[in-house]
Amino acid sequence: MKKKRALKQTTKSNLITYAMLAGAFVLVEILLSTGNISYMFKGLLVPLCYYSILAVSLNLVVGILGDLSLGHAGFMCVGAYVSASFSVMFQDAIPQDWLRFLIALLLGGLVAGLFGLLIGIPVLRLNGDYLAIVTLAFGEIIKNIVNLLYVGIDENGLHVSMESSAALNMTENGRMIIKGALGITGTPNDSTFLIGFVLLLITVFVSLNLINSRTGRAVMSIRDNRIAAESIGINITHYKLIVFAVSAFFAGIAGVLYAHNLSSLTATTKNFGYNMSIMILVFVVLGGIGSTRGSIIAAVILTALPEVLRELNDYRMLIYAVVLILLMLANNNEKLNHFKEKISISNFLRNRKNGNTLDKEANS
Amino acid sequence: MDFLSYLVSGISLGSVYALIALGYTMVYGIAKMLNFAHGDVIMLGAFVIYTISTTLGLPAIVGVLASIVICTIFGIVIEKVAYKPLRKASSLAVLITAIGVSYLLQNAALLIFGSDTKSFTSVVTLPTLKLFDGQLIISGETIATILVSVVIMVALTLFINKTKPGKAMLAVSEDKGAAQLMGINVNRTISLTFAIGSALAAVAGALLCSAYPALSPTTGAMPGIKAFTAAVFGGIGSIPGAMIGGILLGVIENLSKGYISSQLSDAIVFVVLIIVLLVKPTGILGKKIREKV
Amino acid sequence: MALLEVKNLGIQFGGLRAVDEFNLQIEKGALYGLIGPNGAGKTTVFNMLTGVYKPTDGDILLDGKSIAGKHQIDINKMGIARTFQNIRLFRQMSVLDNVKVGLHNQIRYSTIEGILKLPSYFKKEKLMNEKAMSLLKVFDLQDEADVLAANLPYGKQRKLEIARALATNPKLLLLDEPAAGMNPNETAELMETIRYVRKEFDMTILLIEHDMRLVSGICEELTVLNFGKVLAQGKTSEVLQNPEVITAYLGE
Amino acid sequence: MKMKKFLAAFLALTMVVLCFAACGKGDGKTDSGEKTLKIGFSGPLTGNNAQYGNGVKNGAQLAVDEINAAGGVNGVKLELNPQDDEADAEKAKTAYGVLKDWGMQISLGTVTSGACIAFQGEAAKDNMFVLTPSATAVEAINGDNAFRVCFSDPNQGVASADYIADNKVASKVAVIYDSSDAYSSGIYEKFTAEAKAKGLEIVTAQSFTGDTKTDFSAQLQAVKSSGAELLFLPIYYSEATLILQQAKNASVDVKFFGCDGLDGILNMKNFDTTLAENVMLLTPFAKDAKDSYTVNFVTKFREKGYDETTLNQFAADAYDAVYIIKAAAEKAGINADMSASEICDALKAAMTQITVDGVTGTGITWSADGEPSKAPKANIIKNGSYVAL
Repeated sequence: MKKKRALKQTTKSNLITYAMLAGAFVLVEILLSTGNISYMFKGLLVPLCYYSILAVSLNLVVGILGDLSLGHAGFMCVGAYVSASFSVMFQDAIPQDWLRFLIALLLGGLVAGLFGLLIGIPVLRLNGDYLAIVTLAFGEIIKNIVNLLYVGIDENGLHVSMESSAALNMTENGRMIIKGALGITGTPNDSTFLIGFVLLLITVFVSLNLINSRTGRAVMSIRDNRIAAESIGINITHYKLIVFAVSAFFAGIAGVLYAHNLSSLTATTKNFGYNMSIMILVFVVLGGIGSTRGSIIAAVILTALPEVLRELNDYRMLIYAVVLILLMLANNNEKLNHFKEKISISNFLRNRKNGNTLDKEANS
Repeated sequence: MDFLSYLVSGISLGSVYALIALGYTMVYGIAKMLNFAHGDVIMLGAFVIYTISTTLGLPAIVGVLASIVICTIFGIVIEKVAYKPLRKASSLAVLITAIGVSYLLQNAALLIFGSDTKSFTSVVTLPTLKLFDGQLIISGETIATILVSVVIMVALTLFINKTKPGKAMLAVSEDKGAAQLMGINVNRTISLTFAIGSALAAVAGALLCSAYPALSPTTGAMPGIKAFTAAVFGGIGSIPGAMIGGILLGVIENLSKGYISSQLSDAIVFVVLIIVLLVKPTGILGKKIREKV
Repeated sequence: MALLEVKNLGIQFGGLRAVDEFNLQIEKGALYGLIGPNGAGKTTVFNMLTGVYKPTDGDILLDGKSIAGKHQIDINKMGIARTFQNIRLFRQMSVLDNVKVGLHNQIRYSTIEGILKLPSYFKKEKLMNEKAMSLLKVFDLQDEADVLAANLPYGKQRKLEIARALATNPKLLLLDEPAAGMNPNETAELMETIRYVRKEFDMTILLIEHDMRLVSGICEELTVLNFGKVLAQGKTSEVLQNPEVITAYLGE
Repeated sequence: MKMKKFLAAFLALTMVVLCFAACGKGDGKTDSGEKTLKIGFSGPLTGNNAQYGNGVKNGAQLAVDEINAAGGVNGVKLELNPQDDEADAEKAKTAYGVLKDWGMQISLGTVTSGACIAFQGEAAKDNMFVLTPSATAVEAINGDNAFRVCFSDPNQGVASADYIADNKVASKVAVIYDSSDAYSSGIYEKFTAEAKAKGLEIVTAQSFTGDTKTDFSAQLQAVKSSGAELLFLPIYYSEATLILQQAKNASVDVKFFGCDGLDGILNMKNFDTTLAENVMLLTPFAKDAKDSYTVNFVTKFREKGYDETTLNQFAADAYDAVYIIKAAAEKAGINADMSASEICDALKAAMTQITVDGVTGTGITWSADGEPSKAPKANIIKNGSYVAL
């Protein structure tokens, strides 16, 4: 009897997440079709999708694997640059927008995933603070290199240089794809809300199913106690790699959406650097570490709210910082936790029935 | 001569890293936490000096002393308010809090002092050394930084090994629980560590901004991360290690700027960090820590 | 042939010889005790048996195959499971999930099957749930299946750790101070459970324990370790009357 | 409980959505009900480049106030709406949406290049007229709806190389540029190409990145060893101050030459301006210049009490931009009832026909591709102020 209930609880929580997404989608579609929507919000629809994807995918590393990655924006950067280069290169060769974008998505995601594996391999031996600093370093290296990259194409094929566009030695008909710090311009605007939403749905689907599977349990066991996990035969390397790759794949997908939402793509500290990684981390932390649904809600609110309250822009980062600290202090405050448990009605009811019951929130 | 010149400027940069790394390594060794905000305390210290010496026009020494006092107070307050309640929390929670503190300091400085870069007046009055007919130039700031780093390193080593509070720090770094049982006030010891670490940050801020006189709210961020790299390089928790790691890192950075690519020097520094962590995660002088099973 | 055969096992930490010339033979189905004063090297022996530490000398044979120096994961797969002196549960996971992780290498499906929720996922999950619940029943934990492991009372946490170890389907179960921190009633109950496990699962058990009532109550054979060396070895009743053992250990 | 949580989350989302929907569309009227011409732009009003964005904001506002006081454009008052984009492309795109909701009819684009490309991407779709005061990247004005006031990066690079070669300032040139910055590396590229064409020898090209902009000793050592006579610095002034200081310490004895990014160097707080003595720079605006346009602009700017640090070339460009729009609008006969697209069609035709005198140049004309044609202004710093060369 019990196990049925357990299953049901998780399923119910997941269903709520899907229902929330569906509700939001329907609401937006109604607003769009009745024209009751501002241009600003229209412009925010795609960013809301990719920020949610970023938050959900980082939650896999931070919330489920329990490692702090400060290089998430680096994977996004890889996805964005790879896919934008592809789209610019094949803009004429593949006239079907949907086909080109589909390939761009897969390409961006897979290359980012590959980077996730590459970074995962050295990272596996490290824990905690060291891992955080190494992922930060990786993110910075990616940004650093991307800013030096000159790529052009002519009838002789692809030219790559780390020096300058002149060093590419292209013929007259050559076309620049990546222009160093100037980045990529003229990326087709293929990202739409529908595509973004479907991709978010896929991310959530994969993420939730992963968490509630054999793999997810193995990953969480590593998070909770590495030594015990090894003692029962869990291959830590293997599962860390899976999580890093999956998380990076979706960060790459978010990067593709990002790149195809704007006409210009440059790698700055703000969009692909440390600052962005921290912002995604804030989404995850604010949403409740480990909670997929919370990550999405936090990403949406924290992306939308500053746009509504533009006057507060000066104070935004300050407020984020304070929120981070206060949340961490509140989460780890025994008195407060005790108080929360006390006032929680559901806990009260459940406690009366069968003792302290598992809060399934972590799996939602 | 080029090589010597790169080497000297590398040592100069490295000695600043070393000075910052000393604070990092102390806090990490004893409180077992990566104090992300350390770099921002440096920035704070530099702004204190700037405000007192440049805006108010008081002598530089007053600025430096005030900076040390204010940074020390900040260090203790940050520890009390943000880190102490998390002693028993996961390292993830502590790290996120530290990032929060770092952001808080940066953005508070941005609001108070503005985003424009300020030119910092050097607090060092030593003359510049010119060797080989002016081919090789060693600035007064470099000499001062190296001297101060060495003095601090020696003083710290003596303090930790010879004094009672220093020994208490050693004990806390080995085993908090056992230290407590021995009658050591763990909280006070950790507070003291943060106080010393922050005072060092103030000194580092004064010298960093004297050597590279541009001051903005993000001044401390990059040197902070690099100095952490240096601390890891030298072996986290080891005081001479921080010194060696810092200088090596500065030399590597400048030589790669000179001979490989000035654009890739950051990437190279971080690659060094990754390689060190992979090959010898304990750094050059670090001790191996075995997790108790 | 003995299930576990340890020959001249030794390990050196820097200048310290933590365990030296350690020999042990455990027959299949035995309930064997490893005792000794604090710091005698008992847990170090466990750590070598399970691959946490690599021994510097000697050999360990499980079912005739050498496992010395192998990785923890492989050793677990070959048939040794353990519990820990300081309980190591997956605290943020449910009691049921703790056992299901233990079944990780017993009932398998791929990550892709899990993500896509293919029919095999449902089939295997059902199997896992049944298996895990039956294990929980053994330890009378079935009513707490949904509870977070961290929220279990102490005694039940110890039991859950044993259940998790059993889920990996070991040939040899190592229990590191299973009765630590238990009151006499709980200890008595635990003794019953250990006996039951041995019978029900046909299990060979090696345990470290300080509680002499438990040791003398259920262990048939004992090895006494002192300063990393074997002090005495043999039938429980004989060993416990050995004067050297009494002075070194019980006399304290 | 779960349902409650879900409901709460859903309500929160709904509120956000409704909030957006509610801030709806503008109706093209001011508070007093009078119709105005709505000019919008975005720029970095907060964050690290806030001086540039606020320069544009203040300069443009000054021009708008002057024009309105004098009766407006074709009798219609102007209204300015600045939005913050933190020099970020993504934020600039959102800002465009905000401005469109407000009812923007004419745009000053954005202040910085990367943001402007994204902004212009949207503006081109709507056929919205864009005249950016300061976005220097070539692609920033892709599309026939966009024009600019400043020189493009290539133009600055070319003009600098031409100036150095034509006036025989030096023949051996070294460069230090910021490889992580679009502006800096853009100028560097064209400068190198033009320098070669003009027979200048680039003896060394050194670079740095946004993360390593404090220690230039290695780069300066390379410059010193290369035997360069002149060091070209297509960078912003805050890094330039460090380079000047470190060059002095390391006894690097060369001439210094920069572009408009160096403007502001004399205003940097606590900077020892003697270090900048004899630095040459091509900048469209020098606040100590004695021509009547500049004197008038600087006096009025100060009278308004704007922050002195925002009295920079960005402010001058923006001030001119508003007057250029006025000139073009009067030529094309724009009125407030026209839609943004109609205004754009009329303005882009008028832009190629007008000639404008302003703070940043005299006799400025535009080609259909949006680039201005004006003479570069070379200055040299003497006794802590600009002197025209």
